[in-house]
Amino acid sequence: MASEEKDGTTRPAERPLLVLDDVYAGYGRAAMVLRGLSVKVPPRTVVCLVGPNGAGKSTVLKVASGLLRPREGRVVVDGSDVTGQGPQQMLRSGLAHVLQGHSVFREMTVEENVLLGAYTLRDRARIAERVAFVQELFPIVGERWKQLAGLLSGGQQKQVEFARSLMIDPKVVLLDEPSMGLDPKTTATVFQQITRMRDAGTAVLLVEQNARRALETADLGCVLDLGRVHISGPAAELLADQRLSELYLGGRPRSTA
Amino acid sequence: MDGTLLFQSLVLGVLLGGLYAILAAGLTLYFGVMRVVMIAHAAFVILAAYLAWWFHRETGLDPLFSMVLTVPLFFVIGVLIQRVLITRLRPATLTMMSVLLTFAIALLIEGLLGLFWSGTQRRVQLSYSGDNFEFFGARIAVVKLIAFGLAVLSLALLFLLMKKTRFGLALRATIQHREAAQLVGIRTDWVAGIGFGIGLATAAIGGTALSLDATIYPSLHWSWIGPLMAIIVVGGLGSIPGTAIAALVLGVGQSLLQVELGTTWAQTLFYVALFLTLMLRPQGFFGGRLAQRF
Amino acid sequence: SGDPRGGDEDVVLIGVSLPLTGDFSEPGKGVQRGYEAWVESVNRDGGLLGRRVELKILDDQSAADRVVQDYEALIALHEVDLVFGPFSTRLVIPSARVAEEYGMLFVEPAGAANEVFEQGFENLFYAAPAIANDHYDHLADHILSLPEDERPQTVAVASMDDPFAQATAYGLRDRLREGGLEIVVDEEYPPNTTDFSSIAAKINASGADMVVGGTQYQDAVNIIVQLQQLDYQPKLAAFSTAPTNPEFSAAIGSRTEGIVSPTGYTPDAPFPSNVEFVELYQEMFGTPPAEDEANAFTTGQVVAAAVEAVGCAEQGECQERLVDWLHENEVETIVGPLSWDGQGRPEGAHLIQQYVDGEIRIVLPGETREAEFLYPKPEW
Amino acid sequence: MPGWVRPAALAVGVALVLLFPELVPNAYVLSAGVIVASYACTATAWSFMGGFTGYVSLGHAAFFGMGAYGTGILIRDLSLQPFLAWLLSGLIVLVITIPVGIAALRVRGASFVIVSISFVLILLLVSQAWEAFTGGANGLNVPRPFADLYRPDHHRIFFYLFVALLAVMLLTWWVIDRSRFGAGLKAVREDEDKAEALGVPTRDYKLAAYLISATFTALAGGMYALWFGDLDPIFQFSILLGAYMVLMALLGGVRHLFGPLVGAVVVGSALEYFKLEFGDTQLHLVFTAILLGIVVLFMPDGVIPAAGALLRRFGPQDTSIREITAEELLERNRAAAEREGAAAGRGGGKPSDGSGETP
Amino acid sequence: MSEAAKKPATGLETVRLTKSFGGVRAVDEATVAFRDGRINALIGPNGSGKTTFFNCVTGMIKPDSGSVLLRGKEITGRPPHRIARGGIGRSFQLCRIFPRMTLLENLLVAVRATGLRQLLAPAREAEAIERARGLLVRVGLDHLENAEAGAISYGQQKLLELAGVLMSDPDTIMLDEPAGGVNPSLIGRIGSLVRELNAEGKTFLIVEHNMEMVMSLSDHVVVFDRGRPIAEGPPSVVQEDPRVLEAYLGV
Ligand SMILES: Nc1ncnc2c1ncn2[C@@H]1O[C@H](COP(=O)(O)OP(=O)(O)OP(=O)(O)O)[C@@H](O)[C@H]1O
Ligand SMILES: Nc1ncnc2c1ncn2[C@@H]1O[C@H](COP(=O)(O)OP(=O)(O)OP(=O)(O)O)[C@@H](O)[C@H]1O
Ligand SMILES: [Mg+2]
Ligand SMILES: [Mg+2]
Repeated sequence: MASEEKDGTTRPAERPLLVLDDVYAGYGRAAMVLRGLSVKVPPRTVVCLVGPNGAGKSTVLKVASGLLRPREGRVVVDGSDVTGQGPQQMLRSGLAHVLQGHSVFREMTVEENVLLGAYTLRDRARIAERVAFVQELFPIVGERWKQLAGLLSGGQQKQVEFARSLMIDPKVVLLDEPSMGLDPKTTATVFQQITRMRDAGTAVLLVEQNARRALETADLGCVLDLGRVHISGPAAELLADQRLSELYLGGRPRSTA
Repeated sequence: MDGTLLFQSLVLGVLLGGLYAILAAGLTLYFGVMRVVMIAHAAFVILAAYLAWWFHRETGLDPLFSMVLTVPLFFVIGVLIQRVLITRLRPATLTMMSVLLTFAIALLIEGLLGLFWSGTQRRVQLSYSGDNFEFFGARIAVVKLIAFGLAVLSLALLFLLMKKTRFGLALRATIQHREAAQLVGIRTDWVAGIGFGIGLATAAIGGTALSLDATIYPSLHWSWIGPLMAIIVVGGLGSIPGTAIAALVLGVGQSLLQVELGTTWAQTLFYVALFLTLMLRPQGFFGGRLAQRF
Repeated sequence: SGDPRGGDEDVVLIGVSLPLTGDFSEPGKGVQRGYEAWVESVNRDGGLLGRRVELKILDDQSAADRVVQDYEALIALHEVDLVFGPFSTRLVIPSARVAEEYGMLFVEPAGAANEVFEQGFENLFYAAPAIANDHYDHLADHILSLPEDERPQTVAVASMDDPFAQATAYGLRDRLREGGLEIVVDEEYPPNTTDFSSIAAKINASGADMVVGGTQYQDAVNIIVQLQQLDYQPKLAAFSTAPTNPEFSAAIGSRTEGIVSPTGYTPDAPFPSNVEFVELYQEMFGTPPAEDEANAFTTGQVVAAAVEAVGCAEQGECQERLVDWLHENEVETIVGPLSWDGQGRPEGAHLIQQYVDGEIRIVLPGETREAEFLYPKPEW
Repeated sequence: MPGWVRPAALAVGVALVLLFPELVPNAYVLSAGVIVASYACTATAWSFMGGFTGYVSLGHAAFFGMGAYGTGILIRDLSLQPFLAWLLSGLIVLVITIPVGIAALRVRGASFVIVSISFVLILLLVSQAWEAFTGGANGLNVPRPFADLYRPDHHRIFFYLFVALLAVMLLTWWVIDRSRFGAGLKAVREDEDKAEALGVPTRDYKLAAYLISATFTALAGGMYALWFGDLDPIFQFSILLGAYMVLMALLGGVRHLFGPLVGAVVVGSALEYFKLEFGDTQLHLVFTAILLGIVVLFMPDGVIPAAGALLRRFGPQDTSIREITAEELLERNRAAAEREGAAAGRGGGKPSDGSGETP
Repeated sequence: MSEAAKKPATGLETVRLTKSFGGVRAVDEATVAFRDGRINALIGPNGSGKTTFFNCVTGMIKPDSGSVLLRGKEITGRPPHRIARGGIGRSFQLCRIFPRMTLLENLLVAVRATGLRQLLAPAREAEAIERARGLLVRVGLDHLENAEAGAISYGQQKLLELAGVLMSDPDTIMLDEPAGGVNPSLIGRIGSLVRELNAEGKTFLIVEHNMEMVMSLSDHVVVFDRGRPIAEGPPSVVQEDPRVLEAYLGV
């Protein structure tokens, strides 16, 4: 796929921070989910993965963050081959992953949840600074600081999760449907943060079902189907493609009625 | 009941409660925090008591010194059990299957104890086993006081470890959402293993304390596991202070009831308390998390 | 494994199930040693009816369901010629039923409680001098013979909830109560009790002059230690079974002095077969035999007497003849001559032993005593 | 597998079971057969609760013991005909289980395990302490229903009685397993709250399963009492007995009709063998432990499913992902939509701008 | 009389429904009515009490005060299964399926049964299987019929849950974020499915943050904020309401 293009602001042909090369992966004895998948995420870029349910998007992120070992293929982070390493090593190589669905620590307080986001950090001042930042970004986090996270509403939990992932500054961020369950206002905040991270030099691999919105934010887009990248290209081009819209982005609003 | 007997029973109850507390502390750690129902905990306690007895018989040294060996040994065994066995269980059925798996471990320990040291009842023969001193008209046995002291000390350590260290945080996170914990950089397999090791280390301490003033035999653990389970439920699963308070209350209660009702009926106190707790306050009386939901 | 018969017709195979593990393993092993000593002695003398004797021992783990399966296996699977009884009243009743229903003679060394003899068994014989309720008869006689002001006035009783243990303690308790002593504590605890501090506290608080324990083994050790911890000093302390166990003095340490216990047996008894038995036992195991060992040996003697008299030892009709013979005859044993009533009760009494100068000695009744009865007992 | 295999296997199995008393070499093996049959009854009875609803009870020995003691006490105190006493005692346990079940089923998961363990421990204490009623530690003697039988004949009769009881249980199990009631119970096993939201009256269903399970266990216990004759608190109300039920059911596979039965045959014979061969040491405990450990770790669904999985390993791999792309799918759906055209038109005809009414 | 008959009947109604958790008033004296036969939407910012409202209505939580009425009949505080049998089906926001059953079995469980005869009737009856397969096709999961539900993707689980609710054939269908995590092309199909069922007479109550879906699908929208309704009306009206713009859409 194309890695060096578009958006005149970024310099071309920068070395990608995350590369998945011809990856095959699957769960247990079931059939392979990813079959020869390749993705590259350059720095200062948001790559958006879209595709039908069950296409393997989450699986891609799991392989990238080391939660799932690929059966074949390579995972490269910032130039070094990290295939088969576990999540802790991946995190050390500068890669963070926010899971799909709900992954707060339900029986721990919001405070503990957020501080666990900084588990690898030792610098107290920095942690305090970050805490202040996420509390401001998501007011609910500050308001419910001492409450058990599992008692928050669905969307509030997602906010805590996102806040948790903002505690560190990774080189590569994998986001699995960060906007799911969030109200429109908060969704906007989340997408702002994604842009901010991108602008700070982070490579973002974003999976979204809110595909229009995501592609509007993203630089590059990949359409995943049957465990392979089906089509990829600049996000704007994908958005413009009538047929793709119909297939994967739900057509135009009201057009199905 | 006259005053001295009442006070004597009270004193005995407090001392007994201390022992209950340390024996139950590990159990609440696995159960409340790690969601493993560790039926074999009492078996490990008895194993530790056997090792203390054996150590004393072989070396002639005070059985308390056996802890130098048993505490690290149990820690390692705990880590291994978690890393080799418990991790193999499916998360969906962890609670149920852990009951059966640890039941098997309990049987295994019982069987091996019987194999090596026979079913005979054993008792450490200490020169000071009958020593006692007066305390406001009651008598306190030296051995019981030592056991009580050990319990208090190790409970305090355990509490600090869980509440004040990063380890405690990491352990709880690991149990609640393993993948998410991995993704914030926690080495989940080691954390869970070490948590288990610590639980078993308390069994080593508790077992040694027990061995000072009790008779042991391989199947003894069955008579301990019931009361210990009741204590951790009443105290609130996962809550160490809760466990300590429940242990003291039930220990004193048992001690006092025994005078009026006799030992058999007095033992039902634990189960009555257990049922009442689950009916009225499933989260336990002294904090801790909801007992009924897993 | 492997069938020890191996088609060998020259062997008399005797089946036993014993609690080698579990709650009763301590006495169970004693019984095993007694049986082994008896086999050794019989074989040295040329066997039974000229055939060598072999034992087939199974472990019932002190469990009733096991003991039944064991006798079932011994009789139906291993096809033993004779069976001996197991240990403990609890186990004797179910196993006696198996033997009864297979028509086997059942001589047993341990089922001493009254219940055993009330089940209507016709093939059962208890091979010891007295049933449990009568164990303390000599002690009761002695206490009641003391002048009023020297007697203990108050008695504390604690007994394990076990037919045998209770029978011994309650036999004494009832006689003392009839004799006018006051029972100030009467406690009962289940066999799996581990914490005796409350019982001890209660006994201590009552300040009873005398403490009676209906005990097996470990419970006695525990009660005594707990009483010591409370600094309770009775004038008389009697515990069944435990003090006669060779491990007892090691467990209590130097503080056994004056503790009393009934026994059906003493190694020093003058009966001729006993002298031989003690010698043989010493040779085999290096220690003098205790009561359980002796009862087991007695069991062997009783069965041997019947077999030799009737002239057969196999399953089937022979067993009936053995039973009939025992009902009608007296047998000379290491505990003296034994005879039984219709239910298999022996008709005798136990001796009373006491730790005197660190040794357990017979102190009652007067004619057989090896030492003076220590009363009041020294502090422990 | 051809269609005739199942019925044929079943017929052979039934014939073997019925002929068993005639085939055994001696009365001991027959008595072991009675024990295994009683185990099969208890394990199957257990799986009505543990299998369907996933509520693992380690305390089913409580019902076994109550059934046994109930039978004995009814015969002793009311001089009832033994089998009448047996049925009545099953009924009494059923009644007692109603309040117990309502209380115990308020908690789930591990707490339920604890409650079940405590239930059996309480009954142990009560049966020991309430001497006047239960005979305490002296035990309780249950008179033989058939007087003066030679022991092997006694075993033979009871073998058939246990098998008949087992047949009733298996039939009940089969009916429930394929019913909507069974489906509701299985939903409880997976996610109780969700099941409730779908309209499954979870509490009533659980209670019903618990009652069936308890009553059958009690009937097995009562039968055992009539066969065995001597009851003792420590052995009737033991956790180990409850654990054996779980082990057997689990080993065979709780989701299969014959799972607990297979488990009981395997474990029951193994236990009997271990105890006979290694009974003089504690090795039999070690063997039991290892067996349990292997089952839990390597075949948590039991031998029957494990065997099935092994067979399937040689078959084709399962697929779970769609083998057509979204594009092809769209075409297919389009075609389908066109076919349904008219009907869809009626449905879609409703004004969707919602301007029709104001509240 | 005839006037009332013409108007769509008020189906689900709450009167001053209140539920607080500690200090948080999750639902605060909410008085709302949803008419039968409509597609109603319930929107509001995160934490505004929508899910709690659902839980109170379906009996999963006991409200502190106030009442829930279904066609005029009080159902407050009834156990969830009774409410479900009364014809209210719901899905969960944090999707709940039976993970160790196949997709088909998941649906078969949802068949309602009452009375002993029905209870003991076989669960895998041909008619039910037929219906279940039909639903699986409609949510695009037919190829996974025999897969274990725990092994399908997050979005697929949401679809399965939706199918399960439909399978139980309730009159009133309450969906908590049915579109969350679902592919946009499928959202369209779910929309037409909802409309179709609505035409057959089903009432819907949908909580959703996907504005496109809410606006295109619903007849009536209720907006929640801090546990109480702040606006309601047809989508086009609500969309313009300044309070809604302020509190929810954040523009
Ligand atoms: N734990 C698992 N075990 C077995 N198969 C799985 C597992 N998780 C996912 N799958 C299968 O892998 C495929 C891809 O799943 P994945 O979660 O990657 O999809 P996705 O693209 O993220 O879908 P969604 O948009 O619904 O989240 C699916 O077909 C699913 O059935
Ligand atoms: N069990 C509980 N204990 C304590 N507080 C709770 C509990 N459940 C919900 N809350 C609180 O009640 C409020 C409403 O939560 P609810 O889940 O109903 O919100 P919601 O409208 O569904 O939000 P979302 O759009 O994020 O799903 C929240 O502030 C939440 O923290
Ligand atoms: Mg996904
Ligand atoms: Mg919600």
